[in-house]
Amino acid sequence: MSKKNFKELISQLEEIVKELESGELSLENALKKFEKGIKYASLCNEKLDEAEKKVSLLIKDNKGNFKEKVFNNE
Amino acid sequence: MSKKNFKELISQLEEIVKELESGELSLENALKKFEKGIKYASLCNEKLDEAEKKVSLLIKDNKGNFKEKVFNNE
Amino acid sequence: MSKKNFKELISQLEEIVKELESGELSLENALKKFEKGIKYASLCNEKLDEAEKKVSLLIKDNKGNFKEKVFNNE
Amino acid sequence: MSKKNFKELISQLEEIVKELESGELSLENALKKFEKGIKYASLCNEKLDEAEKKVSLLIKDNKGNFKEKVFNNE
Amino acid sequence: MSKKNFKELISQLEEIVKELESGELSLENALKKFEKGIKYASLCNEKLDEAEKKVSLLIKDNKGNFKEKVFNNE
Amino acid sequence: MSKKNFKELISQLEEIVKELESGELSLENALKKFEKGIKYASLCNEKLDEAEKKVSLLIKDNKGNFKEKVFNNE
Amino acid sequence: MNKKKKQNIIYTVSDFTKELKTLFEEMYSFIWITGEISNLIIPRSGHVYFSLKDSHCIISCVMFRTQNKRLKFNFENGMQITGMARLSIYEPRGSYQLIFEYVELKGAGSSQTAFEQLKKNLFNKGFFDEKNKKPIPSLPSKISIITSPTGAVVKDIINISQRRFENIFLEIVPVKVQGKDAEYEIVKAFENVNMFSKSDVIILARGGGSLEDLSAFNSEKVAMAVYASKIPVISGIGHETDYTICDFTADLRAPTPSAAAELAVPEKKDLKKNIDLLRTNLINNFKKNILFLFQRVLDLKIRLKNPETIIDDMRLTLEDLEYRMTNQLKKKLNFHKYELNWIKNSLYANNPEKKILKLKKDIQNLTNKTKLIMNLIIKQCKAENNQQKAKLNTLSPINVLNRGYSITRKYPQMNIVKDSKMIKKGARLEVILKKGKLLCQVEKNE
Repeated sequence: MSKKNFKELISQLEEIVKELESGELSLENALKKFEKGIKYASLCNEKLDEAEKKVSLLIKDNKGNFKEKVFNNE
Repeated sequence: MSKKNFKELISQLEEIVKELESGELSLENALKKFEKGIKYASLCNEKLDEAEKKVSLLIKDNKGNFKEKVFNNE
Repeated sequence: MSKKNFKELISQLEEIVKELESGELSLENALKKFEKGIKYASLCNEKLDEAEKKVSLLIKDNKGNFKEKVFNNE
Repeated sequence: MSKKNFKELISQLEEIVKELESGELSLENALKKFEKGIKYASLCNEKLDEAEKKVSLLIKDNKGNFKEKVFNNE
Repeated sequence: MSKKNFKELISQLEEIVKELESGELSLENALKKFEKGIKYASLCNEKLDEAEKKVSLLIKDNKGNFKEKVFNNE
Repeated sequence: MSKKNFKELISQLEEIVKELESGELSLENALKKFEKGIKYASLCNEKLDEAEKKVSLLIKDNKGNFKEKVFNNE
Repeated sequence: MNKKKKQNIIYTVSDFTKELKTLFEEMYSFIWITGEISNLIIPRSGHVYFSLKDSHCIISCVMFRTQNKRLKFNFENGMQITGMARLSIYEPRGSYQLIFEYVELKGAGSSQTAFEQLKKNLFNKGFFDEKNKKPIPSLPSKISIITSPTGAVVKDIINISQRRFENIFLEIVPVKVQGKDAEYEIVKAFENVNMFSKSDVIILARGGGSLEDLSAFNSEKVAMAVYASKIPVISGIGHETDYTICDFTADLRAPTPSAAAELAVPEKKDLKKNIDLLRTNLINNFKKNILFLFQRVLDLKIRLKNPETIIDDMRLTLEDLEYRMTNQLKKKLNFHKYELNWIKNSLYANNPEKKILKLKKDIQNLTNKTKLIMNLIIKQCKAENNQQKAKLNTLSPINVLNRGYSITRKYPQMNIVKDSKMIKKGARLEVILKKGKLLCQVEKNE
């Protein structure tokens, strides 16, 4: 399931919310969907966290290198 | 009998109510049906209780995680 | 005779009442029928008492369980 | 990748910025592009640093020679 | 490169100055051109220095060695 | 070159001076011209001092041969 | 030979006039002409302006004061004159005029006539042609002076020459300058000098005198000797006003012997000065060239735009791109965060708790209903039973007992005794009364 990309997860999450909103689900289905939704949401969160970490790492690296170099050049 | 899903249970419960309402049952039959109905209702309640527990668990778990994560990202 | 259900008992009782009403019975017969009727009626009473007991037992059970469970869930 | 000249790097970086600004990239793609972009930017910076070093070297070398000569000529 | 005469050198220097002034060069080209320009300018100066040396030698010779040369030329 | 007469030398020297004045010569040519000019000037000076101061008398002796005699001015 | 070429040229007025001037002034630098004077004007400058005409044509003429002073007569309109002139084209007006060097009245004395005839004769032979005149060397290494070795003339010439150029080599060629031998000696001297001397120039000189005194210099032989000389000849004969045939024939005419020396011998210090000047100019010009080139290189060097500005620009561009990229990505991340939050909120808002509560209520309702119905059923059954019971009671056969009757039944068979005969003494009987039952034993059968 973690191989789904963010967009797929979000759209499936939206689908779930709609289904839940419709009120037409059986109790068991509603429960399953809700559980799934929670799982998807947390996967999305993980993905965003990873992305953020990566970005801040890249930025730090880049700025780090840059400043160091600028410093060396003087 | 516990393998029936919630919907089946509830519809059977409704069936029982209808049969009881029809007034065509013998006392003995009515008693049996009543017993069954009560049992079904109690099964339904169990299922609902379980569902409730699960839902509140999911919500509690996830909200905790969620808030924490949002905080770190800022 | 106790294996007769409530409805049979009642209808035999009705039969007896009708025979007695006809006035064609000898006293002896009438007495016999009457006695039978009394017996039937009392059987019906027993059956009804049993049914009532059972119902209140079932209800009590159900309510007890129910409340207890509701309480635990909160 | 380091064999691309500065202009190519800058235009590819611009391309990436445009793609990111278009808002049409998936999160994963956007991340990949960003990583690439950061890499390009750091290559560009390296190239600029090199160029600056070279220029200041050329100027230093030449000014030294030049002033001396002008002085001798007078 | 030192086999180019002064005029060629200076006109190539001018060409380079113009190209750099046009602002249309890529970074790499601008660097190369600048380097070349510096080289040409210094070659020009060398040539001028040589010429000046030669001239001052000729002048000195002529004044100092004037009589000697007159003697030799006959 | 020493066979050129004074006038030619002077006019060539003048020519060279003019050419140099025009500023249209290449450095190399200007150098050559300059060298030539210096040489010409020195040749001119030589020529001025070449002659030997004397006043002679062209007369025939008895045999009809020409004889140079110092002319007695007084 | 350049005709074809020249036809293709479009001249400016100035160029054409200049070309004409050069051409004609060269061609007619020296002509003899005769005509009548008219339109004579002599302004205070002393120059003489007049026209020379014949029956068909007229030419404007001028004779400048210096030449005019030597004339032995005054100009008058109507005079017939013969004179030597050169053609001059005056460029600003595009007009031409004759500038007279020498004028004499037509029909002068016989010697004059003979002189004129010889002059015309020699002129026709080309003796006076400018193109036959040899250039005078600017720096002669040796000067031969054909003149009388005695007298002021030779002294003057020597003095002047040596003053002008101290190390000059002079050769005096002594000749008689008047008398009958003069002509022969002069001719011989020319021959000898041409043959033996390595001179660059010859000065033929004599002091002033009458026309007869100067006759040798007006002779055809001397003129021929002068003309034939391979060495250029400067004549310095008589005074300024004296014009001899030799003067016309010589490569250069000096008005006096001293002047001849001056023309033949350059001032050494002038030459030196000139050479020094040229040398200085040479050096200065070359230095100027070098300085100019240095300046040019310097200018170019200053203009040589340092790519640092390019680098700075690039840095700004790069920083902007980096900022935009990072900003965009952060925005995207934030957007996704908000998106996710929103969806999450929706998810929570739609969690199944409500549904569960509703279902619970439903179940409760159903349960209640079931109970209600069950109770109802039981009640109904009770009612039915009670009804039958009541009916049964009203129909009870025992009701007759209330009126005092009793029912007797044989015991234990319990069949009702309707006939006493059927009962023996001692038999047991049950008697049912209104209230209670009796068990009796038969004592007697009546």
